[in-house]
Amino acid sequence: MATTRNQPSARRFWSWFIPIRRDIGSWAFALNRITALGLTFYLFLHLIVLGLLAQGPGAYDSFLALTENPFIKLGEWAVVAAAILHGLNGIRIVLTSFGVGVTRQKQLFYGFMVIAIVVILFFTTKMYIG
Amino acid sequence: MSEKWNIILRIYRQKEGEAPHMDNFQMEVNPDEYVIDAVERAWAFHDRTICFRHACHHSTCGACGMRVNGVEKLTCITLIRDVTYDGATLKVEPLRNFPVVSDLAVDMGLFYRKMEKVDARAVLPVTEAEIENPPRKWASEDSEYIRLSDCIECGLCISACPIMATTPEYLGPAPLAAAQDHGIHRKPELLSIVDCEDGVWRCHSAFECTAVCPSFVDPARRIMDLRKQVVGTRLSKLIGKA
Amino acid sequence: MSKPHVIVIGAGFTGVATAHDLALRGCDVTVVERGDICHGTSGRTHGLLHSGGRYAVKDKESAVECIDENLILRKIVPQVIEPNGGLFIGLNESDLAYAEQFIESCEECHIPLEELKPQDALKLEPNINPKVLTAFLIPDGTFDPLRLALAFAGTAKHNGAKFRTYHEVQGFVMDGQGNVCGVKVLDRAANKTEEMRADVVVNATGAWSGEVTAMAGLDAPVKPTPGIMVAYDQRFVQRALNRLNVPSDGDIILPQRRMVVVGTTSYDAENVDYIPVTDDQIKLMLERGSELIPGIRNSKPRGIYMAARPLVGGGSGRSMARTFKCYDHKETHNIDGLVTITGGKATTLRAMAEKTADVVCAKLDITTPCVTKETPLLSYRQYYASPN
Amino acid sequence: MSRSTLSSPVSGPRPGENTWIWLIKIITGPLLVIVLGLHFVVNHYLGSMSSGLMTYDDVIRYFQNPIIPAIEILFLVTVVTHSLIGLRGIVLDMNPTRTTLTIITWLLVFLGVSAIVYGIWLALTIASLGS
Repeated sequence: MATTRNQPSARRFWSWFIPIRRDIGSWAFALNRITALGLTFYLFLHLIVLGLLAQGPGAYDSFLALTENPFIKLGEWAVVAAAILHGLNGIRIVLTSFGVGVTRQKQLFYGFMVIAIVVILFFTTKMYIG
Repeated sequence: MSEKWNIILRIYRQKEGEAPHMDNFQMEVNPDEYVIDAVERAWAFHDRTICFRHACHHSTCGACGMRVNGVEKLTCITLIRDVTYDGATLKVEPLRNFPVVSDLAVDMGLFYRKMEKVDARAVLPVTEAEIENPPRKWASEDSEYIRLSDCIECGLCISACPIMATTPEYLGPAPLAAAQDHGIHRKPELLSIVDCEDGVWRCHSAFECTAVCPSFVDPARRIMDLRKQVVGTRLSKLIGKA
Repeated sequence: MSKPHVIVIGAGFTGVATAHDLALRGCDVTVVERGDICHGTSGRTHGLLHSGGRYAVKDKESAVECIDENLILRKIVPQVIEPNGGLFIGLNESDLAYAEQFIESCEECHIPLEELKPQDALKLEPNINPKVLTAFLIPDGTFDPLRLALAFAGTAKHNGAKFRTYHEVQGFVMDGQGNVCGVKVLDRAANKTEEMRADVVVNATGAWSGEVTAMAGLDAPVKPTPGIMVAYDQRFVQRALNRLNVPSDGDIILPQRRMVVVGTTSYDAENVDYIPVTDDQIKLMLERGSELIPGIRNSKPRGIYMAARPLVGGGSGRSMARTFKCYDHKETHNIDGLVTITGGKATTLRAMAEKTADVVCAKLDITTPCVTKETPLLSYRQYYASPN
Repeated sequence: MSRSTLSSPVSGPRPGENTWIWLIKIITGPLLVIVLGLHFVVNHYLGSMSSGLMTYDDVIRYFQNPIIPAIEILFLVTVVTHSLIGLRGIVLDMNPTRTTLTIITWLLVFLGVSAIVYGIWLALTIASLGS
């Protein structure tokens, strides 16, 4: 007699990415998932692009010129940022999974995010001003 | 001393075969009352068709879990003062990830069946090691007293867990925490139940369950500990074989 | 010959226990409840597995019922009980004066009792009032209200009983001769009404039994007598704590999970559907409770609630007997097919069910005896194991 | 797709995940942080371009020392394993049917293996270009 509304269903997977009124852990989970998808996409793009190396200097170096294009550069910045965020959050998950700091997982997350921002700023200056 | 607030109690309504909608009830409440009292008064004086589940009114039975303003709460110990203010609305919806029987009442049958599958302990010795360390100081340490376990099977963690929202097959925080409470070494048959696709490996460390747990169970931490137990058991089995 | 069909109205302690007993005696039982299990008074008890000590002096009949049932429940449903015993403590002269009568009455009701010297009591329970003058160990205990009911309901369901929750009885179906042969029910989850036929209808609605019998034009002498209970967020004691005096307000403190529950008061009420909690009663609980356990003053309330006891018979409040009554309305009002059971304590739910089932079986000339005394109940989760 | 769980019994343990898959993901994770850190440094410091990126010749020269292709291949294997196991975890959260899961698992394995083979071939060819 109960309806099937409100039940677990994978159709509402976008709810992972909008953890409003949820705890910091869910934001970390959403952040981790978005960065993971981005990085995996970049990984295979990166492999294909490096294939140009095999076709000799002309193809590769001309592609390199593209990195001056602001959009591509921004894309690369996003990849760097995503890698740092995902990496540090991953460390938090590894630590808590083995019981280290599991009672202070929030502080761990905030701490890692501060480090992430510092490192990202460093790379940003390196990429844009350096 | 009893202050009076005028609030709008906004309740999720749904009868079988009808589309769900929200009903508003203008109510005068005492802010030091609990949310369940407001819901019960809405039933008693405003609309007798409101269905909701409640029993003990002091967080020992686990029947009155609902989402209050979007966050899972035990409505019997949630003061109205803590979740709204004078002249505002108080939105009450059923828990997520459970089939809705009607309005605020959900069917927690599958969740209880999962607790039964891991044979969750209903009563345990008072001096059993507490999750916190140093363990809470009980009145008399060396006693052999028995108390009801911390987990009151209220389902808040099931509603809050993002992974529970993906599949009904996932065991969920409370059953996994109950498995950890047993310990794989004490109950080896739990290994195959928790070391699987619907067990400890689906948890993605959102820690939502611990954020909403009203009864000191800290399921997230227990899941992490359970993972260590499973990895330890699997490795020792592997090394044992090698 | 198909099994006789019995409808039980109300899924509180009495209703689920009666369903369990009748299912064991070969009846086809349907429990009809407007809310869910323990929706009424049963849920909002403080959870005292009564040893009868509190009523030994003034209400021996219900005291004996309590101690017998206390020992049975510990055997048949241990997984919902904190069996840590109880303590009666005397704090002033009038308490000491009461001790004499208390010992005699307990022995008379065969309630096991052991007097403790104050320092021994303080050793067992360090958080009680240090000014304790005398103390008695007694076999009290506490239970989880919902799970006690679910254990009975789960076992009943396992033995074939069906549960229709969120079904509200709106009237009786009468046959030609003015006898009850069914109930008119509103399925509140689907907003549909239906009629259910039965050989016997049992009215086990406790404090609401007056309202239900009124639907058949009768009145049941039940007097809803509410009492307040306040739960605090620390487990100060392992045992149930009682004040050694004539039963009065705020003289019971019970441990439950990581809390203590302070109870209770006793006064008359008209509207049973909603009984407001009043500030003066909350203060009274804090005051009286901190006499027994001073530590309560610096703990926080975690749930304050009111529950209406279904007391039967004359008088009011404290003076009323705590025993239970079972009426076969064939004898009382010459209306066949309706039996009302009300009164009693939470602890005596099995005995109330046995008596009701005896009356129902007599009407249906079923001879199988009651076996609930020695039938262990299944896990309370069994109620959810087999869907309806 | 979500049927009512009103009467559904608790299903048997489904074998889609186990300790080893998780352990590999958890071990490759921190390993990646180290190797990726190295990779960032190399990409943004040793290159001759102003942004530090490496031109074609930089790459060839960089690959002469045989340890470099070894590190790059190790990096490739870890990152592909880690990301595809993670991706499979996300697919699991879509509650796939058994057949969908098996198909996707084999697809991911195929994708992973071909990426690794391609990467190794690429690294070796670049290393050989130099000589």
